[in-house]
Amino acid sequence: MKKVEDFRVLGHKWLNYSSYIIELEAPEPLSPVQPGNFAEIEISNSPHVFLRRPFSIFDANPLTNTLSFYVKVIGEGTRVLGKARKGDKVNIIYPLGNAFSIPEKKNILVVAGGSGIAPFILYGKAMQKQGKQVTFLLGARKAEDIVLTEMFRPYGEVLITTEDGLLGEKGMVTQHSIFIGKDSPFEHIVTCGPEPMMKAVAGIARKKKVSCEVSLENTMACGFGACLCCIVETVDGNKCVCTEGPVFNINQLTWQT
Amino acid sequence: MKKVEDFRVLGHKWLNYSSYIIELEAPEPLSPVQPGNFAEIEISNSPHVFLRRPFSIFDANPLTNTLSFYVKVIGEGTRVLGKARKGDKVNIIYPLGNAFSIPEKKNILVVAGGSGIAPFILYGKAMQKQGKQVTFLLGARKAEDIVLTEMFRPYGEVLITTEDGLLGEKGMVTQHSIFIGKDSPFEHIVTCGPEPMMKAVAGIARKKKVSCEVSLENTMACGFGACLCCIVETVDGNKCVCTEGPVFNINQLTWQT
Amino acid sequence: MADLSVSIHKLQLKNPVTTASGTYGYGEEFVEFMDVNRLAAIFVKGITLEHREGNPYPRMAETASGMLNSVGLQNRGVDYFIQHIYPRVRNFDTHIIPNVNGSTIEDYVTVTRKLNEVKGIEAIELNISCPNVKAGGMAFGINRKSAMEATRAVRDVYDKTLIVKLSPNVTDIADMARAVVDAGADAISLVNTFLGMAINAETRRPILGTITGGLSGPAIKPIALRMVWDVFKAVKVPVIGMGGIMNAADAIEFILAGSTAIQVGTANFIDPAASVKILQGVKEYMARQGVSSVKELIGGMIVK
Amino acid sequence: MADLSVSIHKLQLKNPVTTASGTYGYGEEFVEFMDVNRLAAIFVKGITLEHREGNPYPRMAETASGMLNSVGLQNRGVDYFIQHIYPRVRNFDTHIIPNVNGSTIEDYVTVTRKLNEVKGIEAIELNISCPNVKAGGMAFGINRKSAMEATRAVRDVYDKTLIVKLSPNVTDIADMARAVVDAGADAISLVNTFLGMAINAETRRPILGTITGGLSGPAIKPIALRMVWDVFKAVKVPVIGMGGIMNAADAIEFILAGSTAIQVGTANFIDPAASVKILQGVKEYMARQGVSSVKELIGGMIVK
Ligand SMILES: Cc1cc2nc3c(=O)[nH]c(=O)nc-3n(C[C@H](O)[C@H](O)[C@H](O)COP(=O)(O)OP(=O)(O)OC[C@H]3O[C@@H](n4cnc5c(N)ncnc54)[C@H](O)[C@@H]3O)c2cc1C
Ligand SMILES: Cc1cc2nc3c(=O)[nH]c(=O)nc-3n(C[C@H](O)[C@H](O)[C@H](O)COP(=O)(O)OP(=O)(O)OC[C@H]3O[C@@H](n4cnc5c(N)ncnc54)[C@H](O)[C@@H]3O)c2cc1C
Ligand SMILES: Cc1cc2nc3c(=O)[nH]c(=O)nc-3n(C[C@H](O)[C@H](O)[C@H](O)COP(=O)(O)O)c2cc1C
Ligand SMILES: Cc1cc2nc3c(=O)[nH]c(=O)nc-3n(C[C@H](O)[C@H](O)[C@H](O)COP(=O)(O)O)c2cc1C
Ligand code: FES
Ligand code: FES
Repeated sequence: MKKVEDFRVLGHKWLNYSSYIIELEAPEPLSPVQPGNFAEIEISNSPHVFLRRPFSIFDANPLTNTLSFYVKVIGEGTRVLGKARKGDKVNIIYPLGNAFSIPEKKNILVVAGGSGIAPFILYGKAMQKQGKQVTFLLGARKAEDIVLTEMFRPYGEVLITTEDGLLGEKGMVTQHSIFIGKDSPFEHIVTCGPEPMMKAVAGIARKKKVSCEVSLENTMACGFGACLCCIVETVDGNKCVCTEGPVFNINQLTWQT
Repeated sequence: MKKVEDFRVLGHKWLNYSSYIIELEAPEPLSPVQPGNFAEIEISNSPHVFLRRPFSIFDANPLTNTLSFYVKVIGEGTRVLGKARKGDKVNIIYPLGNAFSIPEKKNILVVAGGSGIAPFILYGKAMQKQGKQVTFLLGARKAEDIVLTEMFRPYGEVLITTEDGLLGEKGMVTQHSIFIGKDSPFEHIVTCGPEPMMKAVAGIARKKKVSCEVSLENTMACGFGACLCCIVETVDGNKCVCTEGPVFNINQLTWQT
Repeated sequence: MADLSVSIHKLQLKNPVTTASGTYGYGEEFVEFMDVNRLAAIFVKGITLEHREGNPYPRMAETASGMLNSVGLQNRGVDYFIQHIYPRVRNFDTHIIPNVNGSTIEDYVTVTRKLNEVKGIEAIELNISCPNVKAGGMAFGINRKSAMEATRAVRDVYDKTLIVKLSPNVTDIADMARAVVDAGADAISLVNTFLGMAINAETRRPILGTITGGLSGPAIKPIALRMVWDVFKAVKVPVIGMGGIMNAADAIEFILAGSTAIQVGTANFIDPAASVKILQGVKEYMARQGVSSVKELIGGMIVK
Repeated sequence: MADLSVSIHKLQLKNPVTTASGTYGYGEEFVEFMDVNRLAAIFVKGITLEHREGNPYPRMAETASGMLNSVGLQNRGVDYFIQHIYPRVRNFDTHIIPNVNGSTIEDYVTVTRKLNEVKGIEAIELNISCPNVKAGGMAFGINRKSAMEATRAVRDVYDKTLIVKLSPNVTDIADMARAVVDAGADAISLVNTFLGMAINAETRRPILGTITGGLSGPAIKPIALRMVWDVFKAVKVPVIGMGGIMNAADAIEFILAGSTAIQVGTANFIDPAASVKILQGVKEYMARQGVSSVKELIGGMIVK
C-alpha cells in the first residue's frame, strides 16, 4: 500500500564530507518495503526546491517503524535534508517502484558505484534470508567516498575499487580482478550507480552470459506514474522508471553493449 | 551606514498565540539605529517567501550588538521567522528609513494599534533621554492582544483600550477618554498601526491642532529606494515610504480628515 | 450545505475541482492516495490517433516554483483508450474527459468522431496548445485562423460539450478565445504550459531532450490568472482555469477571476491528494465567507 | 586573467554584467552595499518626456518565486534626468544607459533627441515593452508594425548604440526581434516583464492598484531563457538577456543561450550586492571551466 505520511526525523549519521544516513520514524506501522523500492521525499524548507526528491530505501525496520536513507549531497535538496533537525516533520511517499527479483541461481554479485550503494543493504538482507551468497563490489573515485563497508559485511564479502587506488584495487569497478577470465564465479549481477558504470557492468554480464538487473535513475516529477517524465527506452517501447522500474533486467533495455 | 549582514538568532520570546520578539546578534558592531528605522529580513527557509520582509526595529543594544523585532504572525514569512532556531543565520539589511522627529513640545502621546507598538520602545527611550513626557495609548481588538505593557512603563504612562473591553477602556483607541474635551493635554502625537486607526488619530490631531507623525506601512520589494513600489501620495507628489518614510508628518500626506 | 455545483455548457459538475490533463494519469494512479470520486472530472492525458512514444529522455527540468516537461503526448492512441483504458475508469463517480490531440485537422476529427460514440464521455478538451510536439499542437493554438479551423472541424463532428484548451504563448489571449468561441467552442480551458527552456551551466547542454518544454506550476500562476480574467471578460462561455493552482486560495482566485471550474495540475505530483484538499478548502472558504453557491464567486473579483 | 569584455555594437562593456532598468534606481541607492564601478553598465529607470507620478498604490504583489509590479514609469522627466540626475552619477566608472519611454512616437523621439546630445551617454534602451502604462509602452512592443515605427523614428534621431527592449507578451519573439533589427536596432534586450495579476482571495480584490502588473523574478526565467535563444538564432545583432537572473549559474545560462551581456533585475531587491556577486561567480566559472574569454560562451549551448 502506497502511503503519504509525515515522518519524524530521528537523526543523521554523517559518513563523510558529503553523504549521510537519515533515519525517520513513521506515524503508523510501516508498509512492507522490498529491496529496490524508493520513496519521494518532500523538502519543505528551501526556497529553491519545488518537487519531491527520490531516494532508494536504504533500510526499513518494521519493529521501530523507521526508514532510513543513504543520501549523497549533490544540490540544494540533499543539502537541506542533511540539515533537518531531530523532531522535524518530513513528508514521504513510499514505497514506490518495483523490486529486485529473487534470482534462481545462488551466487550474486552486487556492483555499486557512488550513491548506488543505497538499495543494497535491504537487498543483502533479503538475499541472505533466501540463502543466496552475495558479494558486494563497491567502487568510488576516491577512497574517502567508500563508506559503509562494515554495514555490508554481515551480508557478504565486500570488494572495493577506487580510482585513486588508496583503498581496494585501483581502477574502476569494471576493472576489478574478479572480472578477469572468461568464466564468472557469479551467476547473477545486480548494479546501481552512474549510468556509464551500469552500462559497462551490463556489458560484462552479457559477455559472461549471466543475468543482470540494473536500478536506474531518472528525472522524476511525481514518482508514481502520473507524469510520464521518467521514461527509459525498452524493447517494448518507453517504460516509466518510477512504476515499471527502477529495476530493469538488462534484456529489457535497448542499451548497446 | 546601511549594512547587509548575517545575524545570529539568540532566541524568541512568545508574547501570545501570535506574536513574539526575536533577538538577533550582529557579526560586528551595530550601525547606529534611530527610533522609527526598520530592517529588511530575509526568510531563507520557506518555499513560499521570495522577497525580504520589513520590520520596525523594536530594540537595539549597541553593547551586546543585538537587534530585536516585535513580530506579529500574519502569513508564511512571520510564521517561519518564529520557528528559526538559536544559532540560525538570518540576513538583515538595516537601518532603513527615516526616524521620528524630536518634537519641540514636551507632552507626547504615542498611539499604537496591533503590531504598531513595534517602533515605540526605541522611541520611548529616546524621548526620555530628551526629557520629554510620553504617554502610551495601546489599543487592540482583544485583551489578549495587548502585550508588552511592562516594557513601555519605564518610559511613560500606559493607557489601554480593547474592543472586547476586557482590559483598559472599552472601544477603539480613538474613543479613549483622554481625547474627550476640546483641549489636549498632549502637544505632539505619534502613531503606528492599521491605516484606518492612523487616519482617525490624524483627524483628532488636526482637530486639536497638535502636530502628528505617523509611521506608515506599504508593500515593499526592496526597502531601500530602488523599486519605487512603496509610494504614498503626499502634497509634494508620490514619496517612497521606505526612504522618505516610514515616518511622515500628517501635513505632508493627502489624507482627508 | 453550500451548493458547489457548476455547469460547463451541458456538462454538469458536482463541484468546480477537476484535474489537468497529463498530470493525473487516468485517475488510477491516485486511488491509493485519495478518493477519486470526489472530483468533478478528470481530464485524462492527451490522446492522439495513433500510439505515440513521446519525446526522448530527459523530459523534466525543475525550475523556480515550477517545472518544464517535454513528455510529448506519450499515449497508446484513441482506440486503445476506448477499448482498454476507459472501461477501467468509467466507473469512477466522476466525469472522464479526454484531451484530444492531432498533428493534422483530420487527426483531431478522427479522434473526436471516435470519442463522440463513447457512451459516458460527455465532453472533450481539444488541445490546440501542446508545446511539446513538432507538428500540430501549439502550432494550431497560436494562430487565430488555424485555431478556428481546428475548432470548427471538430465541432462539426462532436455533439457534446466541446472545451477548447488555449495556449498562453500568444499576444492576445482574449482574441484567441473569441475566435474559438466563434468557431463553436462551448467552453474554454486555459492555460496550457508556457514554452520554456533550461540549461545546465556546467555541461552547457539543454536539460531537456527536446531543448524546450512546457512550463507549469506556481511560477506561471500570475500570468495564467491574468489570462483567465482577460478571457472571462471577452467571451460568454464558461472558462475552466488552471496554471499553478496549489491550494484552495489559488483555486478561489481563479474562480474570482472568472473560472467556472478549475484544474489542478502540477500540484498532483507534489501532493497526490492536492485536488481533494483544494476541494475541502474551497468548502471551508465558502463557509467562512458565507457563500451559499460557488456560482456567486465566478468572476466575482471586486474591481473598485 | 580571463577576458570578460564584450561589445554591444559600438558600446564597449568591461564585463557582461549590468543591472536592469527600474530595479537599480540610478545606482546611487546601491553605493552603500557594493562597488557600483564594477558593473559594466547601469540601465537606469524608465525615463519619459514629462514628469510622471506613476500608478496608484499598491504597486507590488509577491508571487511564487517572483513579483508583480505596477510602478508605471514614475520619474521626473528627461530634462530633470539630464540636468540633475545624470551629473550626479556620470562619474561612476560604468556606463549609464537611459531607458527611453513614451506614450507616442513623438515622445520617444523627443526624449531620444535630448539624450543624443548628452556627452557620456553612449547608448539608450528603447522600452517598447512596459506593461504598466495605459498609452504607449507595451502597446508598441506587441505589434510588429508599431514596434518598427517606434524603432525607426528613434533610429533616425540617435547616433549611438540603440538597444530595443522587447516585450515577452507576444506569440513570436523572434519575429519581433527581426522586425526591430530591420528598423534599425543595434541590439536587442529582453525580456521585460510578463503581464500578470494577483488577487487576495479573502478580500476578493486585486492586489495591485492597477489590477494587472509586470511579473519578474526567477519564476519567468525558463521562458525568458527560451526567448533569448529564439532571438539569438533569429538576428545577428547582440542580445542582452534578463529575466530572473539570481546567481552566476543563471547568468551563464543566459550567456550560453545567446546573451552577449545580461541584466540583473529583481535580484537586486533581495540582495543589493547580487550583481557583483554574479560577476564574481562568472569569473569563477570561467576559471573552473578554463574559459579564457567570455565571448566563447555566447550562444555556446551545446545542442548535440
Ligand atoms: C529512483 C531513484 C532513487 C535514488 N536513490 C538515491 C539514493 O538512495 N541516494 C542518493 O543520494 N540519491 C539517490 N537518487 C538521486 C537523488 O534523487 C538526487 O541526488 C537528488 O534528487 C538531488 O537533489 P538535489 O536537490 O540535492 O540536487 P539538485 O539541485 O536537484 O541537482 C543538482 C545537480 O544534479 C543534477 N541531478 C539532480 N537529480 C539528478 C538525477 N536524478 N539524475 C541526474 N542528475 C541529477 C541536476 O541536474 C543538477 O545539476 C535517486 C534517484 C532516483 C531517481
Ligand atoms: C516599514 C514597515 C515596518 C513594519 N514593522 C513591523 C513590525 O515591527 N512588526 C510586525 O509584525 N510587522 C511589521 N510590518 C508588517 C510586516 O512587514 C508584515 O506583517 C510581513 O511582511 C508579513 O509577512 P508574511 O510573510 O508573514 O505575510 P504574507 O504571507 O506576505 O501576507 C499575509 C497577508 O497579509 C497581507 N500583507 C502582507 N504584508 C502586508 C503589508 N505590509 N500591508 C498590508 N497587508 C500586508 C498579505 O496581502 C496577505 O494577505 C512592517 C511593515 C512595514 C512596511
Ligand atoms: C507532465 C505534464 C504533462 C502534460 N500533458 C498535457 C497533455 O497531454 N495535454 C494537455 O492539454 N495539457 C498537458 N499538460 C498541461 C497541464 O494540463 C496544464 O495545462 C499545465 O500544467 C498548467 O497547469 P499547472 O500549472 O497546474 O500544472 C501537461 C502538464 C504537465 C506538467
Ligand atoms: C519594480 C520594477 C520596475 C521596473 N521598471 C522598468 C522600467 O522602468 N523600464 C524597463 O524597461 N523595465 C522595467 N522593469 C523590468 C526589468 O528591467 C526587467 O526587464 C524585468 O524585471 C525582468 O528581469 P528580472 O526578472 O531579473 O527582474 C522593471 C521591473 C521591476 C521589477
Ligand atoms: S516520475 Fe512521474 S511517471 Fe515517473
Ligand atoms: S520598497 Fe523599493 S522603493 Fe521602497
